[in-house]
Amino acid sequence: MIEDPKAALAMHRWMVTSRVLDEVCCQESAHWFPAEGEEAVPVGAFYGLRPDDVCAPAYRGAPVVYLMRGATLEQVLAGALGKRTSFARGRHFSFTAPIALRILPYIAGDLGPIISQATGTAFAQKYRKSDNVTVVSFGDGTSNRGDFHEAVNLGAAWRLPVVYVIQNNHYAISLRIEKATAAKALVDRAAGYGLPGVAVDGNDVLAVHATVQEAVRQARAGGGPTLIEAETFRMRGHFAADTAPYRPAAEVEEWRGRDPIRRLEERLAAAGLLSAEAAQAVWSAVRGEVEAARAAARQHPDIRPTDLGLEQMFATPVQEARDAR
Amino acid sequence: MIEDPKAALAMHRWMVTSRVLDEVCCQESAHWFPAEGEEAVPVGAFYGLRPDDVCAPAYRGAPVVYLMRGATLEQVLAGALGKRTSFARGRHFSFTAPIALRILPYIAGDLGPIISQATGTAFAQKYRKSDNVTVVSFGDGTSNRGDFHEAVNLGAAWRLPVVYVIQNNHYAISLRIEKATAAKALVDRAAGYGLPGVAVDGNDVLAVHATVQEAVRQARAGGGPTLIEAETFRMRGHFAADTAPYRPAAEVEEWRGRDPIRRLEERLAAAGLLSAEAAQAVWSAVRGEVEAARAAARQHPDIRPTDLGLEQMFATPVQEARDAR
Amino acid sequence: MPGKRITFVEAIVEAIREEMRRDPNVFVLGQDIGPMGGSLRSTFGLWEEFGPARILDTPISESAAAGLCVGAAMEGLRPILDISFGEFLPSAMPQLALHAPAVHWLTLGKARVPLTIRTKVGDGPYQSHPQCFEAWFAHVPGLKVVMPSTPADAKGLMKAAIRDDDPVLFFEHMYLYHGVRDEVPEGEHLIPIGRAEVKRPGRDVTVAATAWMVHRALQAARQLAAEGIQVEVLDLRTLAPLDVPAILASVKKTGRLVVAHEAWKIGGLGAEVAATVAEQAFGSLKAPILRVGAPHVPVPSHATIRRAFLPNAQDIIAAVQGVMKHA
Amino acid sequence: MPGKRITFVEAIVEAIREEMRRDPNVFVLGQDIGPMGGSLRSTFGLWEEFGPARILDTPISESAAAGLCVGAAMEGLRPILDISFGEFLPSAMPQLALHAPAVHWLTLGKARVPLTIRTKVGDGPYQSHPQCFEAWFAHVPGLKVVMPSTPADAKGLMKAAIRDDDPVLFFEHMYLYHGVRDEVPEGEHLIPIGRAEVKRPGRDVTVAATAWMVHRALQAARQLAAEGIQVEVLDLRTLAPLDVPAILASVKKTGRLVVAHEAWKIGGLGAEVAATVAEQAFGSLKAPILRVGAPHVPVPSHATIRRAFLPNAQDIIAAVQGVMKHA
Ligand SMILES: Cc1ncc(C[n+]2csc(CCOP(=O)(O)OP(=O)(O)O)c2C)c(N)n1
Ligand SMILES: Cc1ncc(C[n+]2csc(CCOP(=O)(O)OP(=O)(O)O)c2C)c(N)n1
Ligand SMILES: [Mg+2]
Ligand SMILES: [Mg+2]
Repeated sequence: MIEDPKAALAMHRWMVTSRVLDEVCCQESAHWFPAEGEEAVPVGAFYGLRPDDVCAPAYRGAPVVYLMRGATLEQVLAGALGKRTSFARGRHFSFTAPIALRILPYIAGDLGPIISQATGTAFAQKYRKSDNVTVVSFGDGTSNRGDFHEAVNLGAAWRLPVVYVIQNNHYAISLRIEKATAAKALVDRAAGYGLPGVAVDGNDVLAVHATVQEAVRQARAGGGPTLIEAETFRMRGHFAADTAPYRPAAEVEEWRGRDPIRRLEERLAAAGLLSAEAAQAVWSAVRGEVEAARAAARQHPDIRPTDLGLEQMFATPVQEARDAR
Repeated sequence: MIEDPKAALAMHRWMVTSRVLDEVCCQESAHWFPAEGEEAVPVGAFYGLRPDDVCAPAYRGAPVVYLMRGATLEQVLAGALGKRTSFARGRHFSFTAPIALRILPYIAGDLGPIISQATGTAFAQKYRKSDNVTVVSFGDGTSNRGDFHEAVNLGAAWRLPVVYVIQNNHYAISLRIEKATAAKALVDRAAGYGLPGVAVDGNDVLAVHATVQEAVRQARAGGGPTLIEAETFRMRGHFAADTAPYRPAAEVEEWRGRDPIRRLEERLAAAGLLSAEAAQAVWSAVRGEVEAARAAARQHPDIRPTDLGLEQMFATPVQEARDAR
Repeated sequence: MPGKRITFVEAIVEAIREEMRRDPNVFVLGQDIGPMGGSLRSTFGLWEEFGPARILDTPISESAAAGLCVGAAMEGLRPILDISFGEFLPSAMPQLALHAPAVHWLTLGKARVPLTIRTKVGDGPYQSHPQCFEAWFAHVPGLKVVMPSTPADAKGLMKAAIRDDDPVLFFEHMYLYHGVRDEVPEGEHLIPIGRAEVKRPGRDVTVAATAWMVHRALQAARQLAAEGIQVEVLDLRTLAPLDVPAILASVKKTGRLVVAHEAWKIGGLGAEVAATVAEQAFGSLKAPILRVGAPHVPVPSHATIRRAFLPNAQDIIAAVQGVMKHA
Repeated sequence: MPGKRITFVEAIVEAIREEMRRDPNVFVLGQDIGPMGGSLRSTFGLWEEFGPARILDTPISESAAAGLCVGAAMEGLRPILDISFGEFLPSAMPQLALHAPAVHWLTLGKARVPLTIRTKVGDGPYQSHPQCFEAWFAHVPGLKVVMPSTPADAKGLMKAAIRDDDPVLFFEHMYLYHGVRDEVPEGEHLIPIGRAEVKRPGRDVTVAATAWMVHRALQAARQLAAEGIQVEVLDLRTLAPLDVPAILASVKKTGRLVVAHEAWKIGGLGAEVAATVAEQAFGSLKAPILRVGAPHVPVPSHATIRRAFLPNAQDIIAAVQGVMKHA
């Protein structure tokens, strides 16, 4: 049974959008990090949050979260194309987030620190006595950083309104998670911090959504954080140009059978909510939108050498203090 | 029943030595970190290892481990007195370890890194296909550092011959462990790394010893690491001069009833292995030894300004390469 | 404003107290800063006034604490992070050197990190964790770095740091902590970040110094005055961004420069000061630029070798005499 | 020794391969260095030859990996730690800046840390994680820091680093990685740590440079030769300890100095070079010392602003022309 058909159909469309956008961005940039096969995690985890909640999606698959929060396809494509209209105006990777939509940006290139920062936005939410929450997701590999340990422990000790989602796609670049840890499941780490841990099928968007929403309710009610492990699979290489020769093809094929979009389409069809034709129509509509956005983004202005932004280094300029000498 | 009376009596004497040494060192140095009440952990965990195993005891209570490995009381006291004969010749705190006894020194003052370093000595032991092991202990507070997470996870993933012992004395300076983590028990963190976790009464030296020895056997046999949590209590302040006004006196008194030395003495007495008089004799003998060592250490030469050791900065001097120009 | 004689750390705590009363978004987190009152009394009395909601004891998790501050600051709070000792800064290095400083620039000014990080460095009676890493942070774009030498400056700079919308790293010297006492203006007393100050004027040679070395430089200046050498002591106060105009103005007047800090000489901040002058005031220089700093070994624990390690007034005197040889 | 033309990274891998064949205590650990062959092929072919016992893929745990190396090195192994990119050095900062460097001194020489840490920095086609933090590490007593500019130097310095009994931080510039090809001596070819090299002699001005900027300096020198200016290009190669004698010798000859690196100018290694010269060769200086380095913003991603950010041959030419104005 599908409890909320409207939400399910919306999430279907977002997953399709993520998939199509990804394909196009991989064509445009060899450095793009494809999320094919993992769409159920960003879509399920971040769908349905309030506009004033804070989101910190894992870099892989993050763009669909920007879209769900109100960014346009054209803006995201402008990022992939390296246009002046990209969120960080070329200062950082195209996936740096639109902060105005209450999405935490990837400030630097090292993985891990964002988990603490998301714990900090949750701290601010609690400090202000709001009922907002922060949802942060990150990869299996990233969960082996010290940042994960310190941040999740602190979030749990202070009962902050944050949901930690591990997007376990089985790989950190070339390293299988089984080689990176002897833990049976990453969610087993929850007990060590004293917060609830929930494992969920990361290729079932409705399950991901329900699980995260339950954790969000708890966090809003002052019940503290939850650690969620969503198991999924990275279908492509680490970046667009990576052919991933370091791993067995059979494994990839096995996971192809669990494609999260097809699985949702089958459920929607079985529930009589989306016929094969209607599904097809979604795909073509999205393809059309993405192509139109790509064409439009191509016309965006290029980054200029003067965009380096030396003058934007400080929020409080020092010169004024000096001039007052 | 006491399985190995000889070992039990030896550990008794080491605990008494630790206690008496501590008192004397607290008199000598306001910066000494007293281990009163926690002796069962360093003694039980590090007693009975092979001379060629590697030890990395927690800084609190470490000196008795140096003694068990062959250092003399006079050497340890020379450290507390800041004499030239201290292990690091005044370059670092007096508790810096004698490396020749295969004890890892505290290289810098930040807590945590030694857990990774001990994982590294275990790596070397495995790399060389020896059957040596490394035992490392550290405080409850230190287990909230990222270092703990990364190191224990790596040690478990690579099945290294290392035993991780958390000396949980309930406090990190003024912060109770319950405020530092929401975990029910720190040993619950083991599951998240896929290694066995064992909780042990840290005021029962025989239990600590048996638990660590079992883990050591497993590690020697190639069975990988174990995480052990030994629950004990810091009876005094963080350092000698700290009166610890930040915590309830009742709690301290409660734990005084669980004194590890008295508990062992009671068991030894019940087993007919150590009469009250014999126990008293141990105390006086140890007091005599420690006082004699203090008197002797007082005669040791003072540190000289030229001991700064500029010339010892590099193991491979650069000048030679330059001169060969 | 009327002043009262208080110590360096009392001045800092007073600044924090006033700012916390003024702005409910200001809060402090760190280790043992609550009921214990901070290591070396760094937050003495604050917990009693502001309670556990605004004075937060953290676990030993410097990296998470720093990251929490970055996130909270991006949400509009104004955290003060008490990193007990400078030796623990490396434990939070990614947040401090890569993340906090880049936010404003990266987000095209849409987000900011009004974060004050305070930490104790340098020699002093406590004799632990004294490493002076300020040069690392002065190299990082987006950070402001201050290092006062007097209680009054400490108060004024702490208030300025808390009100500043950028991350400010505030170094508190442990020798000064309880060791110097000063008339400190009560209430609204701010020292602008980015301004050095001439602590003693002189026409023969400029000694640019930081923190405790300012006092050693003053001591040296008094001794040298007896020899007829007029030393100008310039307290850098802010290390990033450096007050280049003030440095150049002083050297253009004196023609000679000695830089003195407690950090290692090699790669220390003195190199940047010297290089700036060798670049921008070369024509005014009558003598080599000498640097006084620690020799290239880790900071030792024991008092005897610590004394051998630390630069002192005698070293400054020797350097000044050295540059005075050049007419 | 006969040589063959190989790239910068091939030269480094060859050095590691030879040292691993020579000494069973040498092993490599890092991320994606096994079956994948290393990021940007940093360990290409090594896993096939030496297998998983000596080429170890670690989880994303830079700090534990570094600490493991320190412990293993104290036990007599000779680890090579492959930190994929310089941007991740801060993640291992305590081990790299506080622990590894202090062991030999702290233990009165009884223990040592023969550890080589290699990492990729700088601009290049990959365009990610290019931060140049070498100045931080040159400030830390006990570390050796090298940064070669040619395949032959890279091979010789990597072999020297692996045989060195101290921690050596080895910076590999990403532009050079696959971008320069050179005759590299096979087999026993060592470049001593601590020695700079004149890459092009000249009598008018010294340009002291590192890594990719050495090539830009050579390009500048060729252009300036047409104007009759003879530039001496000094490749620093080792940044800690600096080859002060070589720097002074060159400046004493030319009387003019420009320092060029890709790192931020403020607080960069150029400051130390300039300050050393302003201190020890002041009498030979005919002109201000100019520094060429990056402006004080984080390294941007996009090629267009990256170009605006990076110092280039034109900047060096302008600096040289600037110092040549002074007779
Ligand atoms: C601290 C740090 N170390 C290494 C890297 C290089 N790196 C970039 S992506 C990646 C893999 C991340 O794995 P995971 O967290 O599982 O996310 P996924 O790529 O699978 O989505 C690595 C190692 C990094 N960015 N930061
Ligand atoms: C990284 C770091 N942060 C803070 C400190 C300051 N510090 C010294 S001892 C201590 C408490 C340690 O607690 P725990 O690990 O439980 O050991 P215990 O003192 O209880 O034996 C702290 C916080 C430190 N040494 N290193
Ligand atoms: Mg992954
Ligand atoms: Mg403790």
